[in-house]
Amino acid sequence: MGVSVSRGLDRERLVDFGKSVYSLVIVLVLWELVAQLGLIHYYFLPPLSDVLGTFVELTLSGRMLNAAWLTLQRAFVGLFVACALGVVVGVLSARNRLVSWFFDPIITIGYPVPVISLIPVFMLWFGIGDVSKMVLVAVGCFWPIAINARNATRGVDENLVWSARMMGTSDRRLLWKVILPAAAPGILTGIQIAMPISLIITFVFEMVAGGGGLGALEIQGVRSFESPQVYAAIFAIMLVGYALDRGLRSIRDRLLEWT
Amino acid sequence: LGLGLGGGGSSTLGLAFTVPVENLGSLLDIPEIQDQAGNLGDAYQLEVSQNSSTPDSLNQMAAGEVDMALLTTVSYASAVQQEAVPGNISMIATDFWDAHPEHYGFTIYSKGDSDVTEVADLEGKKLGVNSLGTGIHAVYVKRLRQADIDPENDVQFVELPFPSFTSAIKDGRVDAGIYPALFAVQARSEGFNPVFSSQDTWDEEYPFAYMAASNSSLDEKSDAFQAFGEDYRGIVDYAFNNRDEVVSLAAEHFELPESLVDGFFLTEQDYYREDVRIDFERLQAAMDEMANLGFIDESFDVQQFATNEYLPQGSS
Amino acid sequence: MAHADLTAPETIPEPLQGAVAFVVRWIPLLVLAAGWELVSGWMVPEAVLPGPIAVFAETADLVASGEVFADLFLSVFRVAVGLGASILIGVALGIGMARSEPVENVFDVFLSLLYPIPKTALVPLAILWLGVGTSTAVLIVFLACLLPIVLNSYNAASDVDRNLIWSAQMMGTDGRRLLWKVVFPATIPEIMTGVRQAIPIAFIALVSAELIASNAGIGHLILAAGQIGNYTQMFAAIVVVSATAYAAVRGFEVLESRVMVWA
Amino acid sequence: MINGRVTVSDLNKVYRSGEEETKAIDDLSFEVEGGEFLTVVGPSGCGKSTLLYLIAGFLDPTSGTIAVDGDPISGPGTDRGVVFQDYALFPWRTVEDNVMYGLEENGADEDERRETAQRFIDMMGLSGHEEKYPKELSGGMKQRVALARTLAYDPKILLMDEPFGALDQPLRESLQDHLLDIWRDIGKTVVFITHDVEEAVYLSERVMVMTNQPGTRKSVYDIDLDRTRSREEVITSDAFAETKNEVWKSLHEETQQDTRL
Amino acid sequence: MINGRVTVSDLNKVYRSGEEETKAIDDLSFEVEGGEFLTVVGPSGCGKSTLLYLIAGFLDPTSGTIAVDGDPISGPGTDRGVVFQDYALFPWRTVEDNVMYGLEENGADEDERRETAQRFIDMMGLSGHEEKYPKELSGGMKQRVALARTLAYDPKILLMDEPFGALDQPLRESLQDHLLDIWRDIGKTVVFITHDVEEAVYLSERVMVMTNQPGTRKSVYDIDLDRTRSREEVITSDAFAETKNEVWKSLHEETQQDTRL
Ligand SMILES: Nc1ncnc2c1ncn2[C@@H]1O[C@H](COP(=O)(O)OP(=O)(O)OP(=O)(O)O)[C@@H](O)[C@H]1O
Ligand SMILES: Nc1ncnc2c1ncn2[C@@H]1O[C@H](COP(=O)(O)OP(=O)(O)OP(=O)(O)O)[C@@H](O)[C@H]1O
Ligand SMILES: [Mg+2]
Ligand SMILES: [Mg+2]
Repeated sequence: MGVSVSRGLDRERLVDFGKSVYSLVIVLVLWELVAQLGLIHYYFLPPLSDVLGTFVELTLSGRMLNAAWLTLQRAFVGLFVACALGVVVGVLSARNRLVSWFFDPIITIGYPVPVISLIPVFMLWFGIGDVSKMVLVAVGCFWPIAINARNATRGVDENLVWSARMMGTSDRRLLWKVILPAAAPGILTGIQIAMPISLIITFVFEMVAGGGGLGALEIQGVRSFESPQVYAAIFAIMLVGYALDRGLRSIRDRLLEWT
Repeated sequence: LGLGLGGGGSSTLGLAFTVPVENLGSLLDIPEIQDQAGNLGDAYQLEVSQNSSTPDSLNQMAAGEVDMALLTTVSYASAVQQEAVPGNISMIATDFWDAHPEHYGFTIYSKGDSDVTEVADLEGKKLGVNSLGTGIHAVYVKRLRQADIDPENDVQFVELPFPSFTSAIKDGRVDAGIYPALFAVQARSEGFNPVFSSQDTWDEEYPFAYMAASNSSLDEKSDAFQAFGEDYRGIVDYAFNNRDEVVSLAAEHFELPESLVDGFFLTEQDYYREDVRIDFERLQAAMDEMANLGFIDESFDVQQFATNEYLPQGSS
Repeated sequence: MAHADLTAPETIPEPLQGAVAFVVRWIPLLVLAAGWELVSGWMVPEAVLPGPIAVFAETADLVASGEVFADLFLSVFRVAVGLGASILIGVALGIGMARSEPVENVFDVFLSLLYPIPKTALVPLAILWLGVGTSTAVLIVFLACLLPIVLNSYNAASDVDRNLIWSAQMMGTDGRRLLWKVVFPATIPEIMTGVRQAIPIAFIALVSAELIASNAGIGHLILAAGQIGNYTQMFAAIVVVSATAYAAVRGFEVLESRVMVWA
Repeated sequence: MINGRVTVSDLNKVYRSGEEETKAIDDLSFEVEGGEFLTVVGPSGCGKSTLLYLIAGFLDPTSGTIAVDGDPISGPGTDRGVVFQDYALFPWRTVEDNVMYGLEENGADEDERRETAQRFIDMMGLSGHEEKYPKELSGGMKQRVALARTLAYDPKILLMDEPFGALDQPLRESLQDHLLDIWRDIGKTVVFITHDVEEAVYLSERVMVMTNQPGTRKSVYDIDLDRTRSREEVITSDAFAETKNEVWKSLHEETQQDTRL
Repeated sequence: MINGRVTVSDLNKVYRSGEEETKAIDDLSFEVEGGEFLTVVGPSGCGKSTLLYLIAGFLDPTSGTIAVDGDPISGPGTDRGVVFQDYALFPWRTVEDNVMYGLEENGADEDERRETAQRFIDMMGLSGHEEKYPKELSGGMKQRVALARTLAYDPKILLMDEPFGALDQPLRESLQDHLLDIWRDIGKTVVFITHDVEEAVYLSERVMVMTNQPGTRKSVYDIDLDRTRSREEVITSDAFAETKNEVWKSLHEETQQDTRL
């Protein structure tokens, strides 16, 4: 009996899965058909099979992995620096009047600056190598992280602070024992917001200034009119984005098991 | 957001160029020069725009945003091969030639006191290039191979915009850079060393930059193109006959120092560009070489993708 | 929160307090600008980092001469169209997906695929399809803004308080009217939140598209100025686009507080 | 007009979510006379809200029927109005617009709507607050707007789910008195849910105690108090204390089995 | 050890925010004996929470003093423990870690901490839930963890701000009995705030009624009930009903002036 129940369930799950992806399947099949029949110019839309072929080819030849490694390295180092600075500045400006007085207006003004527009500036200052990309990623990711850390710290329930106080926690220990853990969800949210920004900046920088990486691979596809390479690079970017998003989520789930 | 200028009954031709002054077609962006085009305004209207790279121009052509564009060896070759523009494209005029013995050819410069003085010294160095996979990049690749240096592994290419080459060489971010005519003026005045030039690389001159149009535009607006071809020929003649005036007009219009433009335009420091008609033989040779160097998969018959029929007969 | 004290000393007469608070509030920015002015031309050559005075003079010049407006208006137009379309379509999609399973089944998978892509990676693809120019920029702005708006309206529309819907039903509202009379208004605050999140994203998308491929617009102006080495103008253009983004965010916040008197 | 007799027969309700089934209501039958004030008390989770939402027509019974004046119901209808514990006011509408909502949906014309709304706003002592939004009101005011909104479109039956549960005692008492006044004036059938025994006994003509989950009828008490007297006199009276103790004991028997502790 | 006498003398508290001043407590004096259970009732907004937080040392009085066993307080101290209405558990700590927090901060060693924590967890009937996070607990369980956490580090004085206000009646009653048992066992001074008169009378030895805002002492009632009897017997007794009515009337006089309606 148990068997039949689980089989019934599996079937149900299968049907649900089918419902949720049938539209994608239709579109993919249409893509292949339309491209194979030549209804759309090859350069605009090469058949899906060609794109996948190119993807496999680029991956096997190592170009794709190499590019992905470059991109990830730049995005990660920048994001990491932004996390360190952003969390410190954010938490301090919520807890310390002087820091808050100094940074609040700067954050208000700095946050809406489209950092992407600084790419030419950074090419000028730091050249076009890895450093300028990493620094710009750090600058771009700093704002959301700092703002979220600040707001999360400000929003810590006063009763929690009072609870700790009455049980004998000193001012200094308060930060570690209460403020940081209580603000952790907000801080992580800031990092989650910053992650796609780090990728955006890296990609655009690679497209504009070259130096390898997935962005360069993609724009090279455009420059040499190899549209399958463009699509394949986007597949890779999608996978990278997906993996990073999942990764952050699972870190969050593990770290914030209590939420 | 179609900002059709003028309009009237005549068709509008969209033209995209990349480098001011160096691309002769860019002169058409200057109103005073447009006044010299007799058919313009009657037989056709013209919309001129500037792009940051030739692939951008090709994509604009593919999307139907412009009808013709200035291209260079590799962008033309790969566009034809990949049929990047639906219905493909045809070259309708030459813009300039590279490696002509009596004219400027792409030259690689290093700093005046640098120990990089000849091709062999480039091994293991950082080389400035505007963009990989272009005809300019091909000059490097061809010469390095001749000198037994592997362009993939033995040197490091650094992509930089041309205007920042000089400062990049000066503060050592790259060891050498390849200069087009417009920027070479500055390199010379800084006292940079020429390491090698395309004349050392190619045995013979070859057409490097071209005016190309999409076949569908040529079909739809053939009368307009005919009239444009005549005007284009006329403008080139006008430029040669009134050099000084054109130099100051161009400098003013593109906001460049007049001395800079005067330092090369239509002198022996400029490319060879007297004849805008297409030389099929040399073009075929250039395309074969691009295939040889691996910039395109295989060569093709240029007769099918180039035509002189829009240019008036006779020399200029 | 008790950080008001620093900004409004009580010993000062009241009418002055506001002014003093204002000045005190902006001192940090002045400090920053002074540091910038010092560094420029002293530690770093002025050509590489023009000082704030030069940059603001150039900005004023750009604005006064009207030189920047053609590019600026084009960019603002691109943002407005892209963002506007993403609001219209995003809200419809979000509410539709939340309240109807077939609609959700069709679109969910595409949005999940779009989600992990940094939208600017689609610029080259957009160039293939649409060429270089306004349509590409608009498409990228649209795509980049779509998800925050869809997600916010989807979540809000799924979580509309059951009791609100029941309230309306007991008073005789049903069917599609329910969407219009209850689900949509109940979702407005989150839609606004989505739009507020989307505005800075829209500007990032815009500048990316214009940097990668464009022949006009403020992003192109920045790149072009950088390429010919006119760094003062480049910085001025950055100031202009940042100010525009800032004004857009602020303007929206004002609008939001007007529209949402009830929230 | 025979108004608002509610007949509940052999009612069962089972919640299904995934593989789990929760029996919320078990074979429940009772009747509320037109114009009667019935209170339902019962342990937490025994199915009181479920019962109310079934009568309102928001949920469908698993089996059994609910009839209003003899006609079985099928879905929500304007003959029954619910007052929710959390008010469920439309936050984007002002007090006046909230009160007018039901009239709007039932085709009353502008003037009529405004007039009726004003009458109920006045009745609830809310005049002067017509243009305020719900967020600007205190809990007690919100609850009165909710009551006005439901009364305004004139349902025969009022269904109230712990409407005063979120309010503090003084506010709660004053709204109880207010509700009693209105009920006496306009004569509606009221089904009132609470877990506060004092409230139940003070307000209603009959109290039904429900068993632990799955809920069904445990016992019913007729309340016989002289309601012409003031609150103070009523709640200090012996009769009140006695009935209250009886109901409390009956409820206590059920809650002793409470396992949440 | 003379344990936990709280002396409040001439206490005043004015809140300032911007230009506005709110007088919350007006010239209040009273004393709670060591080991006494005092309940404070009063209309909403009269300053009950303010009073409690002043005693806890979270807020500074505008004037007047608060002394514990004769020593004026200055800030929070481990001699006074607060149980908050919304529990204020550390959500990132398990039940056990929450209960151990105070011991940790006061330098108890690992073994001692664990043992003490376990004792209070058992006392609260929470064994088996040690490894759960607060989000996995019901309201009643959370409130018991909060109580265990505060009792564990052994403050002389328990300050409780409407600790059972968010719970439904059966749960509330069972926690009240639980609290009474513990209080009898371990003998602490308790200051308990509520707005429920029945709760006040049932729990405490003395009830202090406060006036409307700005709050001060209105009246104090000694409660004389035989607490050896069961809840049922206590609350159905005449003495209980009588005291309750007295307190209720006193409070009612204040809330009649309630203007929130
Ligand atoms: N949507 C639902 N899905 C599954 N089970 C439900 C659902 N709603 C309620 N239940 C369950 O049905 C039972 C009755 O719930 P109901 O809300 O009617 O109780 P109640 O008497 O109103 O409780 P309370 O006094 O706490 O408001 C409970 O066991 C509850 O957990
Ligand atoms: N931080 C504050 N700033 C300004 N006024 C405050 C502040 N906290 C409380 N008040 C005001 O002080 C008065 C007393 O508040 P308090 O919270 O002590 O009342 P309470 O008796 O606990 O009320 P309740 O029964 O609603 O919990 C109220 O008028 C309140 O509005
Ligand atoms: Mg309920
Ligand atoms: Mg309080």
